[in-house]
Amino acid sequence: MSLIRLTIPGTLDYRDLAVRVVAAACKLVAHRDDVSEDARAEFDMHVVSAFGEAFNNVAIHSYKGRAVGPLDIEIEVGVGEITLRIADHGPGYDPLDVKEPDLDELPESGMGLFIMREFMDSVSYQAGAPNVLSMTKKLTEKEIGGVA
Amino acid sequence: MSLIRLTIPGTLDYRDLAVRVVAAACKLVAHRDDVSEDARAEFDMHVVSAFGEAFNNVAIHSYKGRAVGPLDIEIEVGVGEITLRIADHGPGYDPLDVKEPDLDELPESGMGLFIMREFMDSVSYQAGAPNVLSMTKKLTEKEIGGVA
Amino acid sequence: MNFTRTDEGDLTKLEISGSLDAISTPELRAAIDSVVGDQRKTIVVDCSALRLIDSSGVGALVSLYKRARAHGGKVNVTGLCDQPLAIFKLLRLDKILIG
Amino acid sequence: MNFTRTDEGDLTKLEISGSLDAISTPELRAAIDSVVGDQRKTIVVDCSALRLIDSSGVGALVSLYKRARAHGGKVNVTGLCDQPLAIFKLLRLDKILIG
Ligand SMILES: Nc1ncnc2c1ncn2[C@@H]1O[C@H](COP(=O)(O)OP(=O)(O)O)[C@@H](O)[C@H]1O
Ligand SMILES: Nc1ncnc2c1ncn2[C@@H]1O[C@H](COP(=O)(O)OP(=O)(O)O)[C@@H](O)[C@H]1O
Repeated sequence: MSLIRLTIPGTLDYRDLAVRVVAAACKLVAHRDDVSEDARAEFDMHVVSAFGEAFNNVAIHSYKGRAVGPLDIEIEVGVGEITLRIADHGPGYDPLDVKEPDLDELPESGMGLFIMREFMDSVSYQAGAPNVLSMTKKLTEKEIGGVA
Repeated sequence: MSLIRLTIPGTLDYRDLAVRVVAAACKLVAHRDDVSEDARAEFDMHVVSAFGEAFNNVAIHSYKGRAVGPLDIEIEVGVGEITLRIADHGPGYDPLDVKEPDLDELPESGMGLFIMREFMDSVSYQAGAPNVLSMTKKLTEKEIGGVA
Repeated sequence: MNFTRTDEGDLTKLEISGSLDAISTPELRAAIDSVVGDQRKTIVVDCSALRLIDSSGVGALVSLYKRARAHGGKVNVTGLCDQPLAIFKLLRLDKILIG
Repeated sequence: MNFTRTDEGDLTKLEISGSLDAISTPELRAAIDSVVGDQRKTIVVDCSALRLIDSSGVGALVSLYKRARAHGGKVNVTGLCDQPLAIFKLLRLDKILIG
């Protein structure tokens, strides 16, 4: 397993750079013979989407109304698996306080955590100094079209 | 000025990821009205080229015949200026021992340092633990076509 | 992200390309406000060149849909593929916004 | 990096696309070895889709040039633009390899 660490200012200006790193890291997740190109493409798409939402939350919520702090990203590139840890130095929050979006009501916000949870295998958040959001996803063939 | 830090294993597998970070960092160098699109494109091209050579040297020379160590990249994104610091934990070397390539002889190697020095405004190397290669370049209009 | 707006009779076409995310969505919001302000009747959002979208981009398109509908306008999102299509399906917007 | 080799009579065309760098050059080296081994007389290296090159990629092309010339072959690099062209000019290879 290999480790990638990226530290950037926690502002949206650095979103594109960070997303590119995550996309490149996905490509480094070791191939397995039994995984199709479609499954890989879906894996990349899900990880990049989830990461984008996590990045937004740090830039928009963690450092809202205070000095912008750093955003630390740790990526574990494993065999058929990726883990992202996103750390910020904001006040932290309790994700359990956040209501699931009611999709029938066509919400215009509050979909970020939902996207992360749906697209990754596991998402956890540990408030502290720093706050750390961890997300993991396995690259498996069942990804295709969401068929289990 | 803003700081980007990236740590990756010092192997060629991570070259593409690192080059993408540097290319994205170039885009973050603040615009100035008096700098044309052409000058920006040439700036990006020079910085990315020089960085690629620096990366190669760590992956190929610093960790040759020993366990692969980390490669630490620090990028200072300034106003009209970028600074790259590339640190490795290899044995180090003395760049003064390296002869300039004789281009008339059509060399097949030994062009890396030459490219870095030609494309950046300044390049320096400090052997130590870690060894640090520093390179700086200003984004100025005179870049166009190399006319001073 | 880039977008172009083209008006032809009752029809307004909004073509969006690139990445519609937290950093680029504010630019599109202004265009959406003016489409809504103009009370356009038929709005087609062409996303065939849209590469990536995030929840803030989705929010802007849902806002367009709701506000246009409030004065009798129709919004139709076309050309979605890859990541943007996956996001629309996940949020069950494909049935509502894709005509 | 991707490449294709096409032979037509005395002419061998090598089309290279993407990034020719320390990680991809070894793949091209094998193709270069076989072009040289086949003693091809006229070799055109089409770089119009080459986006980036580094000194290791340049080294491979110079090696092709020297070895082909050693048995009377000619090498012509065409279509260079942007970064690869800048590197060729810096290393003064434009005058030698661009025919
Ligand atoms: N990093 C964070 N710091 C503080 N609060 C957060 C953070 N991330 C999320 N939240 C809270 O959780 C809510 C839901 O987040 P999310 O599902 O991503 O949607 P949105 O950001 O659109 O509201 C946010 O509105 C915010 O109140
Ligand atoms: N990081 C490094 N560690 C040890 N030696 C190095 C390093 N970088 C460069 N060198 C030495 O300097 C020489 C010239 O490097 P360079 O100009 O980049 O061309 P090349 O790598 O093709 O030889 C190398 O051959 C090597 O001997």
